[in-house]
Amino acid sequence: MRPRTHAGTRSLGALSIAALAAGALTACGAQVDTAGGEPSEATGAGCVDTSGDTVKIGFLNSLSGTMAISEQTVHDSLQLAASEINADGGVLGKELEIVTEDGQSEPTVFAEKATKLITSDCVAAVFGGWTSASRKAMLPVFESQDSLLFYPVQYEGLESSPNIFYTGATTNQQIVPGLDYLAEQGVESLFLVGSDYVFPRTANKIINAYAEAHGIEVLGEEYAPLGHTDFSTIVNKVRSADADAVFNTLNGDSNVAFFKEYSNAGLGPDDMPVLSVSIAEEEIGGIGVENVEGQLTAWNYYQTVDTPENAAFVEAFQAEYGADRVTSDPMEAAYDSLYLWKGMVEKAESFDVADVQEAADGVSFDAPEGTVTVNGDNHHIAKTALIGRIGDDGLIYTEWSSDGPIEPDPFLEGYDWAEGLS
Amino acid sequence: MDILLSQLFAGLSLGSVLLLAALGLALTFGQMGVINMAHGEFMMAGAYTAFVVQGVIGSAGISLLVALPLGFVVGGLLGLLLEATLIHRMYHRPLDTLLVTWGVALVLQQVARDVFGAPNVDVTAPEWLSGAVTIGDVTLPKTRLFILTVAIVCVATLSIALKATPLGRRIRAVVQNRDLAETSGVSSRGTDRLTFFIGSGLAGIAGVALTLLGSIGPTLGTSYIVDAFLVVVAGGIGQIKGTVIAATALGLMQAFFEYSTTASVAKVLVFVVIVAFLQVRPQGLVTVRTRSLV
Amino acid sequence: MTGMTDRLHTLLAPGRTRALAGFALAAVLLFAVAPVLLSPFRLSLLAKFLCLAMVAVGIGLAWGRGGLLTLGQGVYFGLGAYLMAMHLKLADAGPGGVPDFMSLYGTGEVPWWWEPMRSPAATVLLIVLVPAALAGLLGWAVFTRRVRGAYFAILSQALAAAFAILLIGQQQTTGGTNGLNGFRAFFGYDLTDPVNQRMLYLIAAGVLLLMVLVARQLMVSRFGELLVAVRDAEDRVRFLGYNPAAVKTVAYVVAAVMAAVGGALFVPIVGIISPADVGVVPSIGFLVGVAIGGRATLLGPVLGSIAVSWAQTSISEQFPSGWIYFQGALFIVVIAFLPGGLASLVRRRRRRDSAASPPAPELEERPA
Amino acid sequence: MTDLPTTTEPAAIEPEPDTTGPAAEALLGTDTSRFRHDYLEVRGLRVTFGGFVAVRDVDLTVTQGDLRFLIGPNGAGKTTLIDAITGLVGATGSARFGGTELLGRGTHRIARDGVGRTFQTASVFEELTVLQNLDIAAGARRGPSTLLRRRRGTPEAVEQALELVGLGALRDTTAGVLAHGQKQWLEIGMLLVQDAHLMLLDEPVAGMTQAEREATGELLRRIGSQRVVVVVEHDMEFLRSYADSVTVMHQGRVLAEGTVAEVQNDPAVVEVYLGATHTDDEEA
Repeated sequence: MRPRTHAGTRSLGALSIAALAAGALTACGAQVDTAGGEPSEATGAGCVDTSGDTVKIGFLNSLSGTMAISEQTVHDSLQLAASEINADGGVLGKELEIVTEDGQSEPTVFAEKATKLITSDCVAAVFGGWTSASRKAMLPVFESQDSLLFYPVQYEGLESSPNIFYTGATTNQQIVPGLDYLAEQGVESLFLVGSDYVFPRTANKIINAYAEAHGIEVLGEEYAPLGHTDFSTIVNKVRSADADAVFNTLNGDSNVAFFKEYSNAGLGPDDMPVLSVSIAEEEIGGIGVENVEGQLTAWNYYQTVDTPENAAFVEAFQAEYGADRVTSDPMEAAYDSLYLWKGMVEKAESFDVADVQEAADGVSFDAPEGTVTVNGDNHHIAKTALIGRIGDDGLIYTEWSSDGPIEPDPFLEGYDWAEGLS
Repeated sequence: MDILLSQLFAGLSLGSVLLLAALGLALTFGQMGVINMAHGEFMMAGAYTAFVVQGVIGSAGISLLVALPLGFVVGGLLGLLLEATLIHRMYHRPLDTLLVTWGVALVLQQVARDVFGAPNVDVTAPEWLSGAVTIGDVTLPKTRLFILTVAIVCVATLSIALKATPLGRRIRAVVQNRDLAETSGVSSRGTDRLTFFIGSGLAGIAGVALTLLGSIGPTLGTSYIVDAFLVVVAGGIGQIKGTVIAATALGLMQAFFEYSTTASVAKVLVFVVIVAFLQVRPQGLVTVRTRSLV
Repeated sequence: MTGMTDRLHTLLAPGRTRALAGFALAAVLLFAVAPVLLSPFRLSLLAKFLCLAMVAVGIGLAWGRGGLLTLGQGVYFGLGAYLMAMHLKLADAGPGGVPDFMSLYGTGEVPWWWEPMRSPAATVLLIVLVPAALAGLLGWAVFTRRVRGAYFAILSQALAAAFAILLIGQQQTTGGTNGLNGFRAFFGYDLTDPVNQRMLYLIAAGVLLLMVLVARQLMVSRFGELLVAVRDAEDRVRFLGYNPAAVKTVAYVVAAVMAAVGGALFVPIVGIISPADVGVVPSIGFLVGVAIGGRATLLGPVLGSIAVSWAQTSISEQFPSGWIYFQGALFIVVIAFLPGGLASLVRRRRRRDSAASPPAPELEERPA
Repeated sequence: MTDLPTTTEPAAIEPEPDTTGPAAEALLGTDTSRFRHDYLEVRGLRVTFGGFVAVRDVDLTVTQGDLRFLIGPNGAGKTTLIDAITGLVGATGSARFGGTELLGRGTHRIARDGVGRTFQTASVFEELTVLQNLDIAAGARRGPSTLLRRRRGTPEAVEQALELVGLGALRDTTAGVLAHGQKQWLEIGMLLVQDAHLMLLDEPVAGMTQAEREATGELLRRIGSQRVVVVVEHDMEFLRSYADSVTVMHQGRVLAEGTVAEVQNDPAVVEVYLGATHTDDEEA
């Protein structure tokens, strides 16, 4: 990994000397040599202090900017989990000390703040991130600093890092079951609508491959720029294609504009159902229940899931943040992530990154969604897929569920039709 | 053929949305030279007004009709406040108004986030606007027809007000020659305030109308502000006519480009067309020639 | 007697020694003090701020001196950054290799316009040439048609919006919203190595100082005087037989190249470039520091930009939403009430003892 | 002078005024023969804004040595005429100077052909010093390498102009703080170093004190003997003192032309001036 540290330093120095005032640099060059003789492995997780009664962990969510809408909710449920754990005696007897940083909805800020949390605050693990861009930006940081990130949102798969635990769904736990469900319902043609970024593009690649293998016709594939607000043209295209169903990977505000247009144009779940993978309970209020009632979603958790753990989770969450608040899949996945980390640490009896990685395999947690288990190979979580239908109260009710938890398969290696996708 | 008509309507409808967003700017930027980046946030304020009104009144059918004039007043008052505190000292620095109002926009967005919460909220469309009118195979959503109507009414009212009322004559007089108007006894301070009030109020109306189409959140305005300015610039300042034509043309272009390519490409293409167009006509579509150094 | 004092004044007072001293002080601070005092994390943060400050130097020249309110510097920053990022991706992939994201999300083939970036020399060249060519073409076209003031500002903003949308839409070749990231090496040197990170900081500091020197030379030269003249009375300059479009284009191109170089260095230091760093909002963000520091001064934009970046990082650590209010308030207060920026406070004091002063910060041209 | 200026041959060049110092001599009197046959010839010039005709079929000839004043009520088209000649607004017809057609060319190219103008509101570069103002005016033909270097010393022409317009002591003063009259002089100085052979001055003495007017008048007279000068002016007393000939414009047309006395007695002119209040349209 570090082929030519010393030579590198000197040559880079020479390079800058060529460009700059030589005197100032020569002085510094010497300094750099002494300071940087040994590249230290220990700048990262090595500085985690576990000697006291507390241990620091970092929460890194966008609390400002466009993504604050979604990420604030994740932050709330992380806080809930942390206070529950602390009330219950902490982790390995140490109280959790939370360091909160704001990702400001910008990937570069996520990278910067992740570095800060790891190297300056010396946290044992970081929880957060939402967009793929923010995760991609943080990944090199966690790998080079050898620290841990718990990422709580369903995503496009095709990734696996020893330093990241993915507690949301990968594609074979959300997209593929969604398609299975539609195929089961006799859907023979699909129209794909998505925002123009990595998740929808990748999801639609998978959908196309699946459709080809299963005799489903894809009648159209449309992308709208993030934040796009005028969907009349796209809805016109959807209408004239007249598919059996629409697979919707739109993100954020665009869903509101899309569904308002969709229902205003007289389309509804009866003539052309829409299966969405980015609309959770949290978003339904903003879209307006009347516009999405009866439409389908694919997730691993709904507020209505009937488990004792969920009842307790919803109750605790609403007690903390208000009875009008709803819980959603990413919030639950974030809540789980803290407990899963706790499980790993307690199994390893150590906060050390390598020990935690070692212990991760098989750690499970009786989550609100049901029991989830960490896959030690790819650091994803075995989860049950749930197809839901949006009710008139704005909550989502399970319509169909997979036969037990699905093992995560981020590269879709277990699916013949997906060959060549990654 | 049907799809052609559908797209034609989609374009006109998008044009009417852009027109609503740009009409107020045509006054404040076109007539007064103030580059108000907070115009989008005034729209947002209008949208939240609709949300609050619905919460108070409850009935969706009436609340929309109440929210429209109320949105005008809310937007207008915000504009008035902005004019009185900041803008009035900056008429000789048009470019600086852009930056100041951008700061105002940032603050207003965060205020909305702190007051109404980060998640988007929804305004229910009234019963009489749900569904669509179908002519042959062409479907025209009623909400879009309504917005088209609102836009037409706003343009008509504004042009009549500018042309036929003493108030409008005062506005035009000050715009055309501030010094002359002042020596003729027109209070330019008062007229400035009034113009800004009306321009910002129109943003409020646009915001209320937009609740029928999209989400209501703190960043509602930012999605429209760049387009709205382009409409005014392409239309040429000083005349409502240019703004109307430019908004319609932009809407149609976006709709047809989007139909034949993708939404992203269409947006880029529209920008390119406008830049190219301004090469041909740097002063926009409709210009009022003055002797001053343009 | 008076002649002597005058000569002394021209030698000493109007900036020459002061500038030299300031420059030396800056060099000492950047090269000697900061690396000792700051932790590696803070140092690479500072390196990032320095990259943003490079954009500010260019804006100070184009906007402060030239009156060109460019709301689209993100485009040039992004061009430089993406060109550099493309090179780093290709270099990581090895000779003939395909960058990881292309095989994951794209066709698995490197598009033709990526190929030149396999060569380090071509990359460095293109980082300067591409933005210069684009700014030159665009500037010349727009300025000869006398698109100016607010029109220019709005056009440049639309350009930034279009550029960001374009980048997002071409995911298979630009990485879309994810942008380009995960670089391992910078011209062959391991980026995770703290020593190399420190060298990157030193390079950024050196390049910034170099840019300040270039900007200073342009400002004190006849061109600089002409630029101010164009800003304040473009038509008057035209009636003297100059083509103001040429003057403006030069300033615009210089600003574009500075932004591009800033972007190019930003990439190895921060480790990522994405459309979120080049669109409308970051483009306006570049102006904050410039306005606050003093747009028409030499060092104002640099110091202002660094101060604002620093404030953003430290304030948002304490109060997440506080930063937004703070930034908004700064913009409002400084521009409305202190258009010359903080530098004008300093100058006001200085003016008493210095007869000849450099051009004071200006107000914008009056509307037509 | 009984001849109408349109038909006058260039008058014999007077010897340099005795008041002239060496600077004026250097700047104004260097090569009189070079400019001997310079004249401005405007034929059928027409400017329209939308449907409104601001300048209508104007013919005008001004020769070197004939200090021409252009008068008329507000909106008569005087400034628009100057705008057209200097390329600021589009026009049809013809305007030739020194054998070159000016119409249809870029403003800065017209300026390089030796046409200079001032503006109603003194427009100097307020942020720059007097010296910098003049230096810029003198430098339109500088190459990039000169431009990118710092100014060292003062170009000779600039030095002479400083002396001529009496701003030598104020050379390092910011132009913005000059008194109004000084700004007007600076503008004239800029025209001189710019080497303009056709000078179009828009109300050069507006707002000046009596003493300043006289000084300006003398200056214009000296310049007028060497270059083609057209002055737009409202001040009748100033006009009577210094004008060689006068052109009266009204509603975009040339109403009358001749010596001061001729024009003053022209009934059409008298009527326009007495009835000026109700024909006074707003500016085009």
